[in-house]
Amino acid sequence: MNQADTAWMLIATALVLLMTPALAFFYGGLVRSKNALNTMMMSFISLGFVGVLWAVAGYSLAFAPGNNWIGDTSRLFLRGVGLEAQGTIPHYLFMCYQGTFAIITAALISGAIVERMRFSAYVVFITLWALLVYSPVAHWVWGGGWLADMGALDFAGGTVVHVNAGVAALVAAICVGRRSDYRSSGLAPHNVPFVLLGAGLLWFGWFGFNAGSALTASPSAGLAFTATFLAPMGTLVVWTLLDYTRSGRPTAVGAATGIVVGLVAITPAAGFVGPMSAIALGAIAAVPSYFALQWRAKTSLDDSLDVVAAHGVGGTVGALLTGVFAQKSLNGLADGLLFGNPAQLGIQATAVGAAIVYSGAVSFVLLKVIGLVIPLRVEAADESTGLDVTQHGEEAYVHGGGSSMQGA
Amino acid sequence: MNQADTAWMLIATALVLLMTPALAFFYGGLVRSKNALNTMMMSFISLGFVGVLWAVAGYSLAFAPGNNWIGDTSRLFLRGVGLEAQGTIPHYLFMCYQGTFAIITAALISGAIVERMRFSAYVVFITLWALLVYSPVAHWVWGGGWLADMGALDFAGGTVVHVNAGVAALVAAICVGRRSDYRSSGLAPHNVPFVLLGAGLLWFGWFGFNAGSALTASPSAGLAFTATFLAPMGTLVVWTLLDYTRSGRPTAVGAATGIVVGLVAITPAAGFVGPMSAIALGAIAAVPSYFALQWRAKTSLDDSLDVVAAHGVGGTVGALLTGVFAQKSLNGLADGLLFGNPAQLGIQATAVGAAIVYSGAVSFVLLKVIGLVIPLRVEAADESTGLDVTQHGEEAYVHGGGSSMQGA
Amino acid sequence: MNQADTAWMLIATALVLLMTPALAFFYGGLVRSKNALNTMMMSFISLGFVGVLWAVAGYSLAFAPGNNWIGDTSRLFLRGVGLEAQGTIPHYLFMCYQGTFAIITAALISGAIVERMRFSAYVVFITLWALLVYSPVAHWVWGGGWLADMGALDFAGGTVVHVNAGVAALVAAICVGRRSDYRSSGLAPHNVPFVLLGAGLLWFGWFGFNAGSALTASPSAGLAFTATFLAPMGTLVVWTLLDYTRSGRPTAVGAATGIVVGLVAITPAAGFVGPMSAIALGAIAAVPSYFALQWRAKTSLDDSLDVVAAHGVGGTVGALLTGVFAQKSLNGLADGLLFGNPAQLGIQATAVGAAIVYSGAVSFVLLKVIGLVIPLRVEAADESTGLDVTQHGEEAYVHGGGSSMQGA
Amino acid sequence: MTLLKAIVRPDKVDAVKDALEKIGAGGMTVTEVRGHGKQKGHTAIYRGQEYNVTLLPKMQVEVVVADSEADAAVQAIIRAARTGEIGDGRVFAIPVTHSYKIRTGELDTM
Amino acid sequence: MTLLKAIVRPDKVDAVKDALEKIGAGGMTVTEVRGHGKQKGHTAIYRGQEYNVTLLPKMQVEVVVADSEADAAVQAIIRAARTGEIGDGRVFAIPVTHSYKIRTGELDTM
Amino acid sequence: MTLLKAIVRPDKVDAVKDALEKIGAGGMTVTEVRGHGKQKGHTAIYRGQEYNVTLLPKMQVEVVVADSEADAAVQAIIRAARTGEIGDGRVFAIPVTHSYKIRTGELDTM
Ligand SMILES: Nc1ncnc2c1ncn2[C@@H]1O[C@H](COP(=O)(O)OP(=O)(O)O)[C@@H](O)[C@H]1O
Ligand SMILES: Nc1ncnc2c1ncn2[C@@H]1O[C@H](COP(=O)(O)OP(=O)(O)O)[C@@H](O)[C@H]1O
Ligand SMILES: Nc1ncnc2c1ncn2[C@@H]1O[C@H](COP(=O)(O)OP(=O)(O)O)[C@@H](O)[C@H]1O
Repeated sequence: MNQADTAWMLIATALVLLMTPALAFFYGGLVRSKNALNTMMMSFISLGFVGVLWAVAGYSLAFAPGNNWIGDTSRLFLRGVGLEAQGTIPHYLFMCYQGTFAIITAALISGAIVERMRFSAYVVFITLWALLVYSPVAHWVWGGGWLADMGALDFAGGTVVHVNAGVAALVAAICVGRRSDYRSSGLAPHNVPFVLLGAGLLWFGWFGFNAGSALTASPSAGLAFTATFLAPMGTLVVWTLLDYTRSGRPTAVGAATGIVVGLVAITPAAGFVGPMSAIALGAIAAVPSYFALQWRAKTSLDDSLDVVAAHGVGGTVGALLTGVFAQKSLNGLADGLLFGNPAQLGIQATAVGAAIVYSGAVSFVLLKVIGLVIPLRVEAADESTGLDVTQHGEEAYVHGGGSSMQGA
Repeated sequence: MNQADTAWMLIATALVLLMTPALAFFYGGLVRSKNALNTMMMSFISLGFVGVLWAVAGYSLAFAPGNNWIGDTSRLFLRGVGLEAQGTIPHYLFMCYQGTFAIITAALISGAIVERMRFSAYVVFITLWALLVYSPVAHWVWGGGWLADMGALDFAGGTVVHVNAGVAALVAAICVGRRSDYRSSGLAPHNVPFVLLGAGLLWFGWFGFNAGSALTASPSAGLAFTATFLAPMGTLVVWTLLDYTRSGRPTAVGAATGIVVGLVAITPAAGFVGPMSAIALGAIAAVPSYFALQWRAKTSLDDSLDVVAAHGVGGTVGALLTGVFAQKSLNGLADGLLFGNPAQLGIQATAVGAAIVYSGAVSFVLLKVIGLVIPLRVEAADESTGLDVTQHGEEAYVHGGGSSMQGA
Repeated sequence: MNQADTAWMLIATALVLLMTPALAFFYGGLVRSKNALNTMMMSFISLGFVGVLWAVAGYSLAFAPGNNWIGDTSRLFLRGVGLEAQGTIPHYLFMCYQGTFAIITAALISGAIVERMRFSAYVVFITLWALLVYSPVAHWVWGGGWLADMGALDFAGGTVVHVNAGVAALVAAICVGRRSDYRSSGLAPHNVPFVLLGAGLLWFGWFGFNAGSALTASPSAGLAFTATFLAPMGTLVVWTLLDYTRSGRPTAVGAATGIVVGLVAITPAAGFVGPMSAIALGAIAAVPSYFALQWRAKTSLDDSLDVVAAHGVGGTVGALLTGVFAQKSLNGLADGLLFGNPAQLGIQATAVGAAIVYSGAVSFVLLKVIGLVIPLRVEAADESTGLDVTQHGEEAYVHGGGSSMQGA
Repeated sequence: MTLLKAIVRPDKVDAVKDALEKIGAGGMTVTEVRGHGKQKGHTAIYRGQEYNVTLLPKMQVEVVVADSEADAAVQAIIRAARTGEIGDGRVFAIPVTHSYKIRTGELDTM
Repeated sequence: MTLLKAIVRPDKVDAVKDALEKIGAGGMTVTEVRGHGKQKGHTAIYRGQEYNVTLLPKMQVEVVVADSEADAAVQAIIRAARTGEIGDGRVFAIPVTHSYKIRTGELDTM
Repeated sequence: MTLLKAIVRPDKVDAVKDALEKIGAGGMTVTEVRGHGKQKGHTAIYRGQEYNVTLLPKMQVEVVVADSEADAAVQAIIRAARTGEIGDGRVFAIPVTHSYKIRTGELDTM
């Protein structure tokens, strides 16, 4: 047991937990006010259902020894998880840290289907998804599974978290279908300051996500921290300049999105690349996500908050660039293309491909099966009224002293 | 002096400090917009008056040796408090950490009397309350007082903080009286996203509150962290299901409230119980608070933001369940009922009872005395206009460019 | 390398990074809603341009050996900055930590020129300013420059950060000129809760700023933490009482401002003074800033969000009072006036004076030169419409489902 | 028909709504407004300066009624919204020539 | 001239705007309102209590047109805003005696 | 009596209020609205797509005056709100048949 590592991982875990409420604001600000609470609840609820199931079963499937494909049931209900050290920190704490990842990964998906998915169907979906998709994929990479064996580099979850969630988001957007007023009206964000608040808190929390993935208060954590610090700065600069070049007016939603894309892209690479590589990686990653987002908006795919462009594309680009910029002299594991090891790029591509296929297929089946029992969408009239009132019985903002209400 | 412990307690103290602004948002979002700033100020002001008085006198009364009932005056103005270690961290830091508890405990009370209490009377009340109620009760449990001697378990303040504040809130709601439009109109929250923001930041800060109460970066802190992680998840699940069962629509205010209730309930137990017990404790605690809240709303008791249901009931349930779920193999101190020591439950009940009687009685006297000098309520016309304008000369939100204002 | 120090500095760096989004909310809430995003973007954009330039060149100019006046180019592009220890933490991390200071210092300036400065001119200005003003001044004090040699005490940047930014703000307010409707209409804050949120998060982050400046998890960090904890409490109490005395109504904007002023004032002193001195320093510092702010509002100087009164005056008062309250027995460096060393006050005044002259002169030249290429102000019509729409193509808040928009 | 445009205190909307329902008025439309009349306004304090806030929050209740019911509706509103203090507001009666139900497209004869 | 005051569903404003533009109406003014008519409202749940929210979000579109165009404008609004469900709203026609353009100061003859 | 309904630029409300006070108008009611007329609107950019925002923020000032004062009030409003640029807005004059003071319940004769 190392006390300094414990100190760092205590706060790192808290930081990652905070990312889920932060996501609620990032997403919640982007929707119309009649759906603000529903969108926020889609993040918050993951803290409940996915969190409890993680302790009960998810952790065991992801991190118990098992085989190359999945953990086993030896740690169901946290049997055998105690105060003893896992690595250099208390095993309990390790379990919590990993749980925060499952929670936010599931919540990320919601951005694709806000403003029309039925809340109960959504809750069932992400809960099962966390168990059946997240846990196995996490096992492949971090639990001693086949991708780890193969030498795939994924420092903090480019593949496990972002590609994984991005693909599920794509499938969900298709299965749930587009909003009935998609492309017919403006659909402008109702509260952009909330989007900025979300982005700011996400960045803050992401230091726990990436630098915490070192699991120690070590130079490796410092390296991952530095990459998490610099990469989004590079993305923000490029994103702003793209906005400026195209319209003369760099947007705040763009700045927030750019920051998140930079964070996504650096996630797999954080502890493996040097600081100048981090800036370059962040800067490069801005371009495909920027144009993916523009292009998507012209299609009929209503990935409402662009989870695919930000997390799917950003995560894929990050995972591949990890195979370009990785530097054995820094990480002790493997070099990337730029440092003479082109094979790494192939391994990275394989990992991404595996996540795409598995997450895509299982997400699709899950949604189809759930759809048999619970309609995935709300009624058309409820969609038009807004999901806050119809799914939660609340309005986000009430003015004039609630003068429209009377006790039942 | 232990550096790792110091590192952890530096950030833990900052986390607990953040809880008071977080509370400002949790409470501020729940009131009507004409009272938003007043409600928020009721939390913020505690950072000033209670904070300064803590350094001047409160710390000494709570933590200087003294006797079984109260500390002494040997540490007035922080005499003898310096860079030396208190436990394994700098004494200064220990003093700050404990100060954050006094500040937020006092601020918690405000939820019971928002939208009608006079700000000056409130400030006088909580400042004196922190000195005359909080400090002694803290001494009983953590300063070497009689409850500590008796073996009462209160890891991070279920009794000292939550029962204590909950009872004071009850007394304050009664003494100040109900809002003039209580039960006659909707009284809907004006900004539910703020409530969620508050809940999210409170959870984040609560890791400092509970895991920080280990005062070390140790397995014990890891255990407390884990409980603080899992218990609110259990509460959130149960609360949501209760909402769903009753109306088919799980509310966001309910989710935020559920999280807070789970955090309250696990507070006394955090470092004493295992993770599955934590989930169970959180899940169980949802029920009494949920129904207390429903029942209260039908009574004439205008505990406006349900401090009693959340903190009074939640804290009591948590303190008692600590006597059920505590596990000597984890905490080295005592077992609870489930582990063969039913006596602990009695001790816990005694501690809760003592806090109820003392806090209730002194709060009542304090309010009555203050009421002789300063009217506890604002004028009826000011209540109708709103306390932001009448108590603070401000409006929370101004649209249309402040076009209604002219320089005097 | 010290792991506990590393753990503390990881989180301290994240805390300071969070201060820039926090500032966005503190400032953003104070302006009118038509300029909310522009104001927030003025903080966020610093995270991009100033951040990247810091890694590329700023760090080298500030912290590479160089001479008494400025660093050298040996660390351009972070050459020679690696995983090795700088002090007791990874050099990379040290570089990030210092970068957060450059970022927020540049962003602070924006408060003086919001609601009328052209965004592109602003971005160019603060980016160059960070390189040409911030880096040298940081070198003088922390990079082994002449002020360090002289014995100037500036624990966490009273002079480097606050006086420096305050003077640049004054110059910028003059060069850009006043808002066209300054003093003709109310100019009320559009969202005071955001101001409080900003103040709360700033305080939280400031623990990283001040206690992190110890660069170790040591008693010195604990001392700085304690000062950062107590000083704003003193300021908040005095500010509230001043408000109360003058109008009977303590304002929320005042409380938020008081907290920030207290934090500014304690910044140079944090690791050098005892806790009772910290309260006194905070309490004293309230007075000049309070009245500077009142007086300024009656002049024709449109320092819109009072950067000069809060940071310029507060920073100066703090730097001077450091020369009064410093205590060698606590900091091992030097005593202040109160402890028998009046000379220190002179040294402090010299440091402040140097920053005023240098920052004032270079800021002025920079703005004049930029103004030759890009007009510093937006068009009058754009100012009247608001900068969100005209500079960023967005509105902060859209109600009624964006019903006013149609796809192009 | 007549449009009654009533400017009332924000906390009187519920009472006005109930009063109108009691006399059988079919519907109403409510808008947040700010107003200024005899009522003085209050001083606000921003960054240490006092400002005179002259436009105070009010709610505007609009209801279209048959001409024959206008008087009763006015009285109902006044009874429900009155406190007797300055700032109680006004009711303006404005002629309406036609009223259509969008749902059916028909002219409404109330 | 006639002021048409239409209360419509929030998601129908764009359609109404387009329809009015098509028939050449020169301008319009839109206000967020809350309304109550045949439509029942919904129940809201706050802290476990159910409340009946009777005033639902609507948008008010106001357009001043020449008397001769009033009928066409009413029909355009109705066609664009109708769903056939309860809650579609109303159009009220109110006489306007004068209309001025502030920019030129001239009486507007539409 | 006449209801003057003026749609003005948001930053002209104070000037209009002062102008109306100067000529002795007894009160006014202000509403946030969005409007569309000759003024083109602006383009907004959300997630990389340009949108045409055609409804721009305006303020609506409503004031009821005696018929004899209507002309003076209209002129006062126009003078205070005019910039000469497109987007200055309109003043509509609408007949008011009765006005009641809620505080006293009396018919108001202005
Ligand atoms: N002449 C007017 N035109 C338009 N609105 C008015 C007029 N007079 C009063 N009002 C509205 O009525 C509200 C209350 O009027 P006020 O004179 O303050 O109250 P009271 O009539 O009770 O003295 C004002 O805030 C304003 O919104
Ligand atoms: N008599 C009325 N006076 C003013 N507004 C009305 C009146 N009747 C209806 N409204 C407005 O029209 C909206 C829709 O009316 P409602 O009766 O619910 O729909 P529908 O007419 O389609 O049944 C209401 O919410 C209200 O704003
Ligand atoms: N026919 C109309 N009906 C209702 N409101 C109108 C009408 N014409 C203009 N307006 C209102 O007046 C505002 C300004 O009109 P606009 O034509 O842009 O300015 P200008 O008349 O100065 O060219 C519009 O935004 C709208 O709110």
